[in-house]
Amino acid sequence: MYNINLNNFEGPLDLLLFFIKRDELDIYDIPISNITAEFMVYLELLEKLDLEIAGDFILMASTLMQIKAKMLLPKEKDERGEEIDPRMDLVNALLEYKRYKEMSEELSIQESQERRIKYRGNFIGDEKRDPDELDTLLKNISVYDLIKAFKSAMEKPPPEQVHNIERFNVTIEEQMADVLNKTDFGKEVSFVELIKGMVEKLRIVVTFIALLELIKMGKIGLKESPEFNNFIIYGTQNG
Amino acid sequence: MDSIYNSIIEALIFSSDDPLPTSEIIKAIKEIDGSDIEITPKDVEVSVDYLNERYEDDEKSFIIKRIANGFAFGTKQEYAKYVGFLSSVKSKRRLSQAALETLSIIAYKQPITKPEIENLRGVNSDYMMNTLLEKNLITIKGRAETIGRPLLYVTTDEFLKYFGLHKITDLPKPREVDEIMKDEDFIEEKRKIMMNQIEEVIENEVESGDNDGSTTE
Amino acid sequence: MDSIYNSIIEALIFSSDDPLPTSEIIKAIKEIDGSDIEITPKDVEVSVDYLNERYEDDEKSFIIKRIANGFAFGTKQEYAKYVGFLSSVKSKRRLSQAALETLSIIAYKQPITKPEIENLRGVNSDYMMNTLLEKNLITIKGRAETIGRPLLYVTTDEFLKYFGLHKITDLPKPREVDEIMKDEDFIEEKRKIMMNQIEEVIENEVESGDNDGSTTE
Repeated sequence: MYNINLNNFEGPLDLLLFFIKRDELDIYDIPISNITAEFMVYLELLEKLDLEIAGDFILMASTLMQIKAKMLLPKEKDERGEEIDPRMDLVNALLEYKRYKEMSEELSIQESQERRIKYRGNFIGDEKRDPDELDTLLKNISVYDLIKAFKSAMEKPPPEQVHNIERFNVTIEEQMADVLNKTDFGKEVSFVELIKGMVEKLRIVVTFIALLELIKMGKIGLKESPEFNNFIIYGTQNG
Repeated sequence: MDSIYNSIIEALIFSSDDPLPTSEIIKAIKEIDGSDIEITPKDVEVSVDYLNERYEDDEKSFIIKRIANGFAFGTKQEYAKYVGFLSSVKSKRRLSQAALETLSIIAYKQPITKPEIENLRGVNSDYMMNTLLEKNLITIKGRAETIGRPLLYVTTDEFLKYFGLHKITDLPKPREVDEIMKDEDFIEEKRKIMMNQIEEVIENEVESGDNDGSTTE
Repeated sequence: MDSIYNSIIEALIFSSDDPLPTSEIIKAIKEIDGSDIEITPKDVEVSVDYLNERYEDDEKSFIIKRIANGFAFGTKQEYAKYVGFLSSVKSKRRLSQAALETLSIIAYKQPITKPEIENLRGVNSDYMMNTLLEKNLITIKGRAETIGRPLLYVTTDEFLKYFGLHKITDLPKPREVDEIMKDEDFIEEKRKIMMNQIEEVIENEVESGDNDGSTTE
C-alpha cells in the first residue's frame, strides 16, 4: 500500500491524476476498474478517519462506477458511426484540469518571487501641498458680484439687431429648467455662455431671475471665473 | 562599518511601514548577518547622512528624514504641489466607505428618497448624496407621492457601466452573496445525503466487482 | 520633454501608495504646469527607464517596477532577507494550493462563472471564491448571458500586484493539452524541483531572521 497524504489532494481530479502519474498509466487508456478500486479505498479511508469528504469525491465515485459499467456494455456510437469511449469526458476533464494545475504552479513561483519585494508603504514623510489654492473653486461670491456681472451683460450691445417683434413668451420656470439642464449634476456653465445668443434683454432678465430662484433653492451654486465680470454656475442638487 | 551597509540601511528604511529607529536598523543587520557585525548608532547616522548627500548630488526628489525618533523617506518640498495634486485626486476618486454604503442603499432600494436613505444609514447624507450626484452615479427621477413630495433618487447608466452591469437587476442578490460564503452546516448535510445514496451503490459494486470481502462499514 | 520632469515623475511615483499609471502622471504634470506641457506616455516610459538606469549605477536598493498597470517603487530582491526581517513580508501567508488553482482558472478564463470554475476543478469552490473575494484578488463583474445568468468573476489589480505582473497579458501562457501529454513528467518534475528550491531558499531566509518559529508554509 502506498503512502498517501490524505490532505494532499485538492479534489477528485487531483487524486486521479496522482494515480495516473504514480502508476505511469496512459491517460488515454485508463484501466478504469483498477482506478475505481483505488479511488474507493481512498474514499473509505477518508470515511474511517472521519475526515471531511466533499460531495465532489462521492460524485466522482459514482461517475467512475458509471464509466466502469458502460465499459462492459456494447460501445455507443457517435453520428459518424465511431465508437464512443465512455472514458472520454473524464480524460478531457483531467487534461484541462492538469493545465490549470500547472499554471497554478507558475503562479506559485511568481508568488514566491514577489514576496521578496517590498513596496513603499510609509508616506508620512512626503511633502504635500493641498492644490486647492490652484482651483478657483471659491464660494465667496456675493450678490453684489452677481448684479455686477448681470449689469455688465446687459450693457453689452447685442450681437445683432433684431427688428421683428413677437409675443415674448419666456417664463422663469422654463429658464430654470434650462439652467438645471445645462448644469446637470456637476456640469458647469459660465454666465456669459448661458446668455450667449439671447438677443432680447427681457430673456436675460428672466434667466437672471431664474438663477436667483435656483440659488435660493440650493439647486445651483456659483463660483468665481478667471474672467472678470463673469461667474461659473454649477449644479448641486442637494434638495 | 562596511560600505555595503549603506544600501542595506537604505533598503531597511525604505521598506519600513513606520519611521525606523536606529536600534531597529542595528538589530536587523545583526540578526541577519551575525551579532559579531560591528555597527554603532553613530555608524547608522553617518550612513544616513552619506545617503542623503548622494540624493542631493544626484538630484533625487526624495531624502531620508528624521521623523518621530526614526528614519523615513519623504519627497522634497519642491514637489509638494505635484504630490498634493495626486493625493487629492486619489482621495476624491476613491469611493469612501460611507459613499459606497449610500450608493448600495440607493442601488438596492431605488427609487428612494433622501429621508429614507438617512433613516437607513442613521446619519445625515447630504454630502454623500452630492458626491454621488457629482460623480453621476445617481440621479433624480421624479418625486415621491408622500408628504413634502421628496425627490426620488435612482442609479444612472454610469453606475451600471462602472460596475460592469447591463441592467440594474443584474446586481448580485443578497442571497447569491450568502451562497458564496461557505455554509458549513449546509455542505455537511448535503454530503451526508449523498453519501447515503452512494453507500448502497458502492457496496453492490464492491461485492459484484472486485470482491475481496472488505466492504464499507 | 524637459529633464526636470525626470525628478517630478520620480516624486510622483515615489509618493503614490498604489501603482501609478502613466495617464495619472501626465495628468498631474499638466494640471500643475499647464495643459500645454508636451509630455507623452512614451516620454514617461523613457523617463522611468532613465531613472532605473541611474538607480542601478548608484547601487540603490530600490527601483521602479512596472506592476498592476502602473509604476511603483520596490526593493530589489537582494535585500529580501533584511526587508523580510522587518516583518510585513513574512507575515503575509502564502496562498494555498486550492486558492492558486482556483485563481489560475479565473485568471486565464476570465470572465468566468462559478459553475464553470467548479466544473474545471471538479470540486465545490464556494469557500475558495469567498477567500479570494475577501483578499480582493478577484471580484464580481456583471453576469453571464447563459441560463440562470450566473455572476461573472474577474481578477483585480490587487491580483496583478500580488503576483508582480504589469498587465494580465503578462501571465505565462498555459500549455496546450497535446503538449502536456508529450513531456508531461519531465516538465512536471523539473517544476517541482524548481519550486522546492525556491521554497527552501525563502524559508531559510525567513527562518534565519525570524526566531519565533512561525514560517511560511
